[in-house]
Amino acid sequence: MKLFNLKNALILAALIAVYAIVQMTAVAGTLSPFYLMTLVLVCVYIILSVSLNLITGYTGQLAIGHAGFMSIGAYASAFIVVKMQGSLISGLLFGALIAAIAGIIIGVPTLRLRGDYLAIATLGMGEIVRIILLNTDYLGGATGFSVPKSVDWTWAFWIMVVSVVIIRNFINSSHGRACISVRENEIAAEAMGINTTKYKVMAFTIGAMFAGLAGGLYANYMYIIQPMSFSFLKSFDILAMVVLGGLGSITGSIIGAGLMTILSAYLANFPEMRMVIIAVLLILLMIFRPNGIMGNKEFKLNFLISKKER
Amino acid sequence: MALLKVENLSKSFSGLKAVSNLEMEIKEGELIGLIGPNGAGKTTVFNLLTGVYVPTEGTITFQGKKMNGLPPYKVSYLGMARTFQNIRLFGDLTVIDNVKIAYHQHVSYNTLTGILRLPGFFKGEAEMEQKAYEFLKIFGLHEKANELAKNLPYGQQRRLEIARALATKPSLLLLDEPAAGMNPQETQNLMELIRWIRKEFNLTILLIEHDMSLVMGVCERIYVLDYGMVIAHGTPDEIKTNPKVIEAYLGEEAI
Amino acid sequence: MKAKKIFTYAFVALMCLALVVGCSPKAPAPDATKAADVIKIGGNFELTGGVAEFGKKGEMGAKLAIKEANAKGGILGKKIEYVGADNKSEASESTLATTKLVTQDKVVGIIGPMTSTNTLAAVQVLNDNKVPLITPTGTNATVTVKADGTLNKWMFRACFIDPFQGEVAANFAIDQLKSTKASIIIDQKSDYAKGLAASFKETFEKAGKQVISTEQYVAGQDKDFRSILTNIKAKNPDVIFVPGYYGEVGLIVKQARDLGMKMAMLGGDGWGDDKLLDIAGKDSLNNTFYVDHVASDDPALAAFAASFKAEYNQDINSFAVLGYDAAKMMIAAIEKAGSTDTAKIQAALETMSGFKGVSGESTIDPKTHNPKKSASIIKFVDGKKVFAARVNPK
Amino acid sequence: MGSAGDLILQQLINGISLGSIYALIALGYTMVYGIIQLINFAHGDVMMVGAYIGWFCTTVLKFSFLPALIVAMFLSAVLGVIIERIAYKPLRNATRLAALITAIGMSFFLEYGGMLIVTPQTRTFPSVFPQTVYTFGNVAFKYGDIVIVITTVILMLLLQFIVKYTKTGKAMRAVSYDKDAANLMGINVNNTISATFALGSALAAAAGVLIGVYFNTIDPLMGIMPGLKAFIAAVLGGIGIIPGAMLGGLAMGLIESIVSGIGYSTWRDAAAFIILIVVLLIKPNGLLGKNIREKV
Repeated sequence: MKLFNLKNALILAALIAVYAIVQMTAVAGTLSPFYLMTLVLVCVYIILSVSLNLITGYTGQLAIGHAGFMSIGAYASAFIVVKMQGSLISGLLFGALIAAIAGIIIGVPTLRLRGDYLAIATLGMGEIVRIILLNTDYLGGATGFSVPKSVDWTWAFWIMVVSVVIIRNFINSSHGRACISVRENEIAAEAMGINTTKYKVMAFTIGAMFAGLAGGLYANYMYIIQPMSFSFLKSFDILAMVVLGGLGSITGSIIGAGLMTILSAYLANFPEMRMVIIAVLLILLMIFRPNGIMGNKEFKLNFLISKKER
Repeated sequence: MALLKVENLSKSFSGLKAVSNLEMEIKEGELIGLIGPNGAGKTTVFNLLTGVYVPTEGTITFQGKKMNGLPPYKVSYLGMARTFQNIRLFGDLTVIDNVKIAYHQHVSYNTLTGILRLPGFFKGEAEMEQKAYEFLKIFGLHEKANELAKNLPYGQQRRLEIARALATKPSLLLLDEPAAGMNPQETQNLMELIRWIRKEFNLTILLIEHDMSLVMGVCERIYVLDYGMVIAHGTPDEIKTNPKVIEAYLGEEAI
Repeated sequence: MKAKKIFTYAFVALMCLALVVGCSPKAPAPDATKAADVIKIGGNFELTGGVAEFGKKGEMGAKLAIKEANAKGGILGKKIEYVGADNKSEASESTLATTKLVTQDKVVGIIGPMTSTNTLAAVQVLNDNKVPLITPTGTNATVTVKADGTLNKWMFRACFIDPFQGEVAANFAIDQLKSTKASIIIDQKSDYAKGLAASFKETFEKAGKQVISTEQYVAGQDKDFRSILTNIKAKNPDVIFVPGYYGEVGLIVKQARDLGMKMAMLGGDGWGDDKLLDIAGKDSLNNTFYVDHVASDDPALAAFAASFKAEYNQDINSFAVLGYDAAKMMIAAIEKAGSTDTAKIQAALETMSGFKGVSGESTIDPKTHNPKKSASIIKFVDGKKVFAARVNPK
Repeated sequence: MGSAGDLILQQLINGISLGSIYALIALGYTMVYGIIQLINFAHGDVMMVGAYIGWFCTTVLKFSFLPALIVAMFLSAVLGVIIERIAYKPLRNATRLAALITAIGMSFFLEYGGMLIVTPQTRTFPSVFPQTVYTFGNVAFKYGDIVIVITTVILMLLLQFIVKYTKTGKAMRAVSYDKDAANLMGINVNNTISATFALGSALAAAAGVLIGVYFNTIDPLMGIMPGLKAFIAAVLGGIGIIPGAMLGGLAMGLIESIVSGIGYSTWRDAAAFIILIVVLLIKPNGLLGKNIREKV
């Protein structure tokens, strides 16, 4: 176990390559702005789905209010950038912080609930946040809140990478294993000295924080945010990405987010049929791959390395 | 001084008394058996001791500290560990991860160190890996360290439960029917293993068991529970000849 | 097990393929000559989501205008091609849809969206890419003029702005209905309703009258308004201002009458759909008034209604009318510019005057990009729409 | 001017007729949940389909209220069974989340498939009831209010009868208690689950037709919010428990009209969620839910 090994070097090289290809084609104008926009959104949704996976896939807490945290982050960062004339980075950090605090406030009481009761309680919390925003004219109310675009591909991509690495590192640490033990068997985890409430709240808070960060990116990229964009249907979208990719698989979430976002963009050419096609694909995928594309496995580059070692 | 002292312990579920006025005292280093017919309340006693249930009445004193109403994880911190009658492993995790999770409370690095992959993380993980491996080796599970716990055969799952409980570094180990479903040979091996770990780890053990040969073979003292009450306690020989026990429990089997 | 693995790899491969295909820069159109033969006009409408009903109607209007123009031989000797995009009734999707239309499909102008928020979401994209847009019903003042007073150069609209309608309604209530106490019922999700309500309230109160209560509902979710109406009933105003859309307005009027509330009710152009009559019933609609673009017996309107019915077998409403007018205005601008150069089209729109649409004659104010056009007050009498008054813009 | 008492009474009447409709939809949610632990998010959309069938029957086929209601209930029951067989049955042994996502997919499919077929425009029901309004002092209610409440009560009694006394009903209870044991006792689990979907969907269709007739308007997205609220109602009462759904539905209706009544119409939906969360924090299994302890 080392920080600098062949595998990590390969991954880093691949990331730099992806970043550079997109950046160069975008600058050269060969990559259409619409595709670039889609790719930035893919980054945003990867952060959202990986962070929800931490809560639902790894810690086993069915939460469907992720859009609520996203909206908190979006509005908090927009508040800093627009109303306080703050920098983008301070806006993003503030958004993540406020979302994390909201995560604690919401998580502490509701995480005592189990299964579907937790699901409906988190859904309710998300809707309450939306209704509050709808009634806050200071932040634009129903009309929406205009935010200048300051996020670009570089920001979105590297923040996404850092977020995924942080969540992955958390999961692959002793504290992450503690979270997984809650999912596997809460009673046994508790008996083995795991403070399950603490780890549930911790996972929930970290998840909320990254949802807030993603919301901040979204707000500072999409020109305008409105409460309607963060309804429970958005939470469903994110949950669908997670389940589609595979609960308990980070690479699964990345694939799920990428697939759903790109599919939606591709189907923009068929505006009438788009939602129907997405619905049918969702049903078919679940029927034929109920554990998601990746199951709970990770897509690993090991096979590349082991060949050399053999 | 008694390691564990239980006084007047009672628990009722919506009026129904599952355990009533239980008195129990366990000294350091002892190996005690808890027996009784089905539904006598043995597992309920374990659940009360480990904090899964909150007692209706009575006190539990462990290492001189009163510990009524403490949540299970704090009970674990104090040095009491258990296994479960219906196996509760972390099935989708590897065998070694199961043990590492139990060792979590002794690990030194914090969340941030883990996320940032600071040197403390690598040190802590290496220590965990090594300790977990040692525990597995004791139970002959080291060759299966990277298999999923749910894929182990039944007997090995039972042993993994004990290994996991030991990894919390307890001073009192509660074993809930450790030999359930094992054949006589396996039971025999388990008996020796229990004796050995008691010596090696300087443990006190309380075990629930149905298999009389195991209980009579290893336990120094036995408590007999029926309808949530202690009907007898003493050495295996005393229990064997106790008429109340024969009537309530052994008698049943004798027929 | 093996089959599963194959499936996984196949899926990952498919996914990568999708990424490559989806993101590969679009090759220059192979039939570049053919592309030059058509003029592309984009439509960014709410085809799915909460206000799909309005978006769909607007799109039908726009498509009809384009079809009619093509039937007359097109413009500048070329046919017009309509390229549609769906914004799911959501601002960020509107940004995406606009980006797609402008950068992928290379349209010379955009019609839509129907709501101000979704239109605002397009502003920056159009500024960056210099393509004009006409929103049929984006009524919020900030769509064309930012809060700090700067003009959004590429944004135009075919409708009244909120303050005008609210003012017209308030003055009508004061002068004609002799009202002194008003209640307002607004859709909390709609900036259109909020905008109208705000200017109504301002005008009404400036005249020394009183707005005694404001109640809110959520369009698209609520069908039962009896609770808020019961509240209003207890306060007994002499007029209720309901600046919503016909779907909810019809229910509000009907439920109010059912609760025994007989006072006058007043609304904006969102009332302009014959469904209102079906929903509320002709008896309930007596003593109700609304602000519309043209008198209902205007011959141009009747002709449009007939051709709309022939095309889609549906009735017109203000969304269809304004969608049609927006597209017609865009076509007129392209003709006037004599070119598909977007800057010239923008200039043509900015100086458009005396444009004759189904919703009346309008002239674009170059300072605000708002059309100057007169409003009519329509009154319901036993299910018939009767022209009550005409109000000219200041 | 109405006195405060009249005002409260009027709001109670408003709340009860709205709550009856929520209760009808909530029943279907709760029955399906009780038997296969699936949150059937497509349930509200089945209600929408039922409303459209009712609309078709009354406007195109010129049926009167009762035949239209029965046809809508029957066809929606068939639809419910088809949905269950195609989309949910293959996932019966999969994770519950997979089934949940399928339900969400099915919901989108019905909404947007419906939008393609019937277009997004609002449709209006013809008046199938006399538009009589009864007033007592300042309190008013319509003929339609009475029909809603009576229909709901009859359907609920019928449901209670089916669940308690018929063979299918007993099978349903057995399957929801223990699927494997029921199977061993010779109960056809698949047919029982289908019967549950049929019953739940029929009730939803009845609610759809009632909404259509009473409020006069229907559209393809009409199922989303009542569906969500009925789900909240079911959870509020204790999901899986039939009387709980009735209680929850009525409670939701009353909460909404009371919150609007005291002048906070903006916060009405938020209030419903807040009350739900507070109830869950005090009684984690809903108002009538039993606290089921996991055996350790």
